Amino acid sequence: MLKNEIAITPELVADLGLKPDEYQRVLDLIGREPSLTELGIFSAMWNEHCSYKSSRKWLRTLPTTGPRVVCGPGENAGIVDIGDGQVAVFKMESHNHPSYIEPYQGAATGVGGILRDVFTMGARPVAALNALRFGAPDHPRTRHLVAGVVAGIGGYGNSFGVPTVGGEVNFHPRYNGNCLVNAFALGIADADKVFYSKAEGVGLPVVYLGAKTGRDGVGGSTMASAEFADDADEKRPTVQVGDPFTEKRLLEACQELMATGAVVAIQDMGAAGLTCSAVEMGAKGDLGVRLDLDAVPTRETGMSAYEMMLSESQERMLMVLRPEKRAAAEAVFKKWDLDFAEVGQTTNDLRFHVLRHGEEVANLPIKELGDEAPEYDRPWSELQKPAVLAADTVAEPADYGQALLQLIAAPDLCSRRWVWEQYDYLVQGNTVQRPGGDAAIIRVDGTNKGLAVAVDVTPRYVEADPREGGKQAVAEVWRNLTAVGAEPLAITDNLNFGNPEKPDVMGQLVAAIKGIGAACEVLAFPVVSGNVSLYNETSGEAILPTPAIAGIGLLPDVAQNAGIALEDDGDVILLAGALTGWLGQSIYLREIAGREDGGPPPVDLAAEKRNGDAIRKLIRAGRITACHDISDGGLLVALAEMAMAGERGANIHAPEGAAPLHALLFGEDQGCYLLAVAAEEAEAVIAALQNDDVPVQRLGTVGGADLVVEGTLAVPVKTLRTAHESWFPAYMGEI
Amino acid sequence: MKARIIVTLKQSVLDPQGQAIEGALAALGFDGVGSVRQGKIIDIELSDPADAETRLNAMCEKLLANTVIEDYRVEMVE
Amino acid sequence: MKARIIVTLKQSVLDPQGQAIEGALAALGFDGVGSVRQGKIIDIELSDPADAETRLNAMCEKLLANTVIEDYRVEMVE
Amino acid sequence: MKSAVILFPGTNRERDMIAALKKVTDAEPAIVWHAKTALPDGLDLIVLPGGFSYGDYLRAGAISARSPIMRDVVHRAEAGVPVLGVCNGFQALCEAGLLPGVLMRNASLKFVCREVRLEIVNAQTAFTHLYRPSQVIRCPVAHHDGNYFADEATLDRLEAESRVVFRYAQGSNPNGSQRDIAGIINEAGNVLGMMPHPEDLTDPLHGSTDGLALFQSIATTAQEKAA
Ligand SMILES: Nc1ncnc2c1ncn2[C@@H]1O[C@H](COP(=O)(O)OP(=O)(O)O)[C@@H](O)[C@H]1O
Ligand SMILES: [Mg+2]
Repeated sequence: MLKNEIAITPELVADLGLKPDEYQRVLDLIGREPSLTELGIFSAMWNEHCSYKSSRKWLRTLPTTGPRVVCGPGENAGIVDIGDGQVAVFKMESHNHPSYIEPYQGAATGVGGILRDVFTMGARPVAALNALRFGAPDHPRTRHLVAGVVAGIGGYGNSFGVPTVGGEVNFHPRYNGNCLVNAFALGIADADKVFYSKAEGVGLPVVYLGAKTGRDGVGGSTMASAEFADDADEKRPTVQVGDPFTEKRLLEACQELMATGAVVAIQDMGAAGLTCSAVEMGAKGDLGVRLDLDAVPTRETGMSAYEMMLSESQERMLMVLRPEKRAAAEAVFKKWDLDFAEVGQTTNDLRFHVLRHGEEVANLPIKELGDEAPEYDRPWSELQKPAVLAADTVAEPADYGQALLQLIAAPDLCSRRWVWEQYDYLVQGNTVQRPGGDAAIIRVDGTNKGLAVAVDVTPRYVEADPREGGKQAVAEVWRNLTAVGAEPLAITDNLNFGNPEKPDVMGQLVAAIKGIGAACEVLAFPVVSGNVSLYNETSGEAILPTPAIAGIGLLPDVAQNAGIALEDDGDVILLAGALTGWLGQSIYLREIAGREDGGPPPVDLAAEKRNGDAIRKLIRAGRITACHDISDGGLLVALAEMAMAGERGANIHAPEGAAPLHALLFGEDQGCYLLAVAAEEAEAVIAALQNDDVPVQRLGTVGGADLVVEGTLAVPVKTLRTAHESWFPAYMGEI
Repeated sequence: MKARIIVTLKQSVLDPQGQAIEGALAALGFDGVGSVRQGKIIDIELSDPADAETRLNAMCEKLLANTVIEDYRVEMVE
Repeated sequence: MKARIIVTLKQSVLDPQGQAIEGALAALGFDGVGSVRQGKIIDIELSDPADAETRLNAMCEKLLANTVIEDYRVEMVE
Repeated sequence: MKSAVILFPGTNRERDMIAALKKVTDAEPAIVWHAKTALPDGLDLIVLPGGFSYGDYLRAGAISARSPIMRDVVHRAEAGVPVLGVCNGFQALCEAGLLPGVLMRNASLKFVCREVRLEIVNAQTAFTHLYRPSQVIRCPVAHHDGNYFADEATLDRLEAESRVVFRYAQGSNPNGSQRDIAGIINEAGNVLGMMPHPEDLTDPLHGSTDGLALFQSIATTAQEKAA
């Protein structure tokens, strides 16, 4: 066992991730040398993950309020009002590093963690998303990571019983050494049955629930090196293993328990489980907490206080219960065969006391643990804006048909069916739009309402221009929600960046947050929760800056939605939005012209809002038969996706615009949508759009078996489908 | 020739599967069952006995065992 | 005391996992790998050694093996 | 119609099933916890819904098949009460010995969620008489262990006795199941197990309501019996 009275050396302090000045702060705060357990507690509370010490200053600038916001950042998940006394509870979180080490378990426990964040608040999870970034397809580790991560997400979510309805997958060499696994969960609760982590009342039982504590994840640092451990092998840091079966029981038990009125406060145990959960409950409630670790259910013998306080064992919760309901609460947990143990009490002394074998191993001021965490204003550099790429400097493809086939079969644009078919996207019976469209839609159980969910970011845009890229990510989510007919309500963000101690990387983070904030402001799309993952670097090379944005939208009548599939021959195809032929940072530029340069397409936020609001009105009036926004790959790829989804062709003429044809067809202009409308509606829809000042042009009609751009290309939709569907299974060695 | 590879979870790694089996045995009335851990065996036939042990170890490292959480042992059967 | 239960698929039963491993080993360049079959082991600690063998056999019959498709063997470890 | 849905720890498609039953029978099914030893009286249908009971640990459906409530399920089945097992429920019925064979890991070794073309091979059972013979519907599957296996003699017998009720239509087999079997019935014709999810095909918002006929078949059979 690790002894608590071990000498605190500078090496140990560094090992636990505390900088010398941070350690000095600890000494100043408590006026003595900390015990090992105390040092562990500080290292957990003050690390980047818990304290947001590098990003907090900038996160504060994000818009977090709005008429629908019930609870913004700071709790386990954000909460927005969805009417009829119901709220949506959602959040996204990264599990990047664990997934790189052990892709199946890393991804699985990532899903488990985010589900817990949502049901801790009293909500029943109803949808999950996942945003994944992997290295180059030909990098030796990539295939293994893809296989493991996807299986892990499915393995956990499917068993738990939440439909995984969407996500993103990108490949880029800059993720060779650091894959990204961002998991999102959405739950629904009654507004008057939401639970928070703030404890209230002195002398109340603090109860531990769920799975037993092991050494999982303890000592991610080199803590277990020989000089501390008599038995190095025993103390080896271990990978967390997820148990969706226990999590599912924990969900049901929590829901039953919450219904009994026994719960005063509840907090799931995520990173640095017992430490963060206990401190948070106490500090938020202006209370002290006393924990007796001897009462904590353990799965291994001889665990030290240090190990128990830092264990990241999964599927555990901490609650403060009303004493008179304790027996009823215990009965619920026994029914579900879960551990239930009173491990402490709330106190009135604002201290965090931890006892082990009758000895006090930690005694710290509870509020200061959080409040006094260091906050940095790290130096950051203003990044240079890339020069705008003139479209006419990029060659036209030799063969448009070939170029289209090549694009839709490219790793970043091909069908993700191989991925989502491993996810149960139907469980719960409320899935209205499945993966494959702009946003997924689930019906709110027992109502006519729907919630749409989507996650987006285009890292190559953010890399080229972090501010525009941050804006674009928010705009794209907003647009994808709009494209299915939903009113975008709010977002959660997951900011994945490199080492913030480098001014360039910090500059990316700052600029991206500014862009995100600007877009949220104009689109009235507040941030209600989020997560920051920094230090995604290997051998000095950082990932592409990847601020993933997930958003939710509301459909008052879930039947009034639009999908991307072309449904009826003879429908007229319209383009709404201004097409400029923007090729900078486009997939065409990278895949066909072999270049990655220029600035990303700028987002005109006012136009974005105007176009989207107009289109949503039309969808809700039932006047649109299909809708798809233009994103990666441009207009032609968007139309091909609509044709493939509907298994029918389309015939258009070249769009009008000032740029060369290939730029109009493959440019990635923002704020644009392709619409299909019944022929007899076409004139009226055009008039309605014009009336709302939305640029609109008629492109052609739906029908036939080929995708045709007159005078330019004609490709059978079947050929498109084969190309689109083949890359992933072939890459995974299945065909 | 035949070999058997035995893959087990490392001691400190959680074994949800073993736990569920433990619970089920107790529910079925089997008393005194302590810890249950599940692992797997992989029986392999090799056409060429040369370097069998080395090759089998390589197979374990590369594919058959997830050495982040599992230990393995190679046994020659015949 | 400790026991190990080894559960294997009957010869006549198709083994998708084994087949997949076989294919994957070949793809990794391991030559001369004939049939691969996967099975499982269940390690059990018993607090009371009395009748261990009988009780373990009963556990297998009742739960641990599906005798429609699986064979099992009980080994005493210590 | 009086129905009961059995709930095991880890069951996760009971809500879908309850919604489908309510739609067809206009009555709330009884939810029966696995640790109970007796089902309510006078049932017209017992359902084992989908999910991952006991995490699918050891073998899918193995631990739940040995739950206390299963004695009474077997007892009622023997007395002729219709029993429907979907997905994990099918796996448990096989493990409990109410249906022959076993559902092994998918040949792809991956979980698969997709719509398959499903042929109603026997449209004369109490569960399927409202379908047309050989009708092909699009029905979702979502499972990791749906690869039906039985020895050749059993398979021959199942086919000879028209006990293969559902088959994956040609080219649609998602799991390597022998003879494309998607669902089978017991000798007496009152216990049906199937991997696809008819309960997720009962609302226009699901994209089709072709799953309703299964529940309606059961309901009309129950009505006829009552009359
Ligand atoms: N990891 C994933 N899991 C589930 N669905 C995914 C995943 N990646 C992509 N998808 C789905 O594939 C479709 C296409 O994705 P994407 O090209 O990113 O859409 P968009 O350009 O509209 O944002 C979407 O419906 C998306 O939800
Ligand atoms: Mg889109």
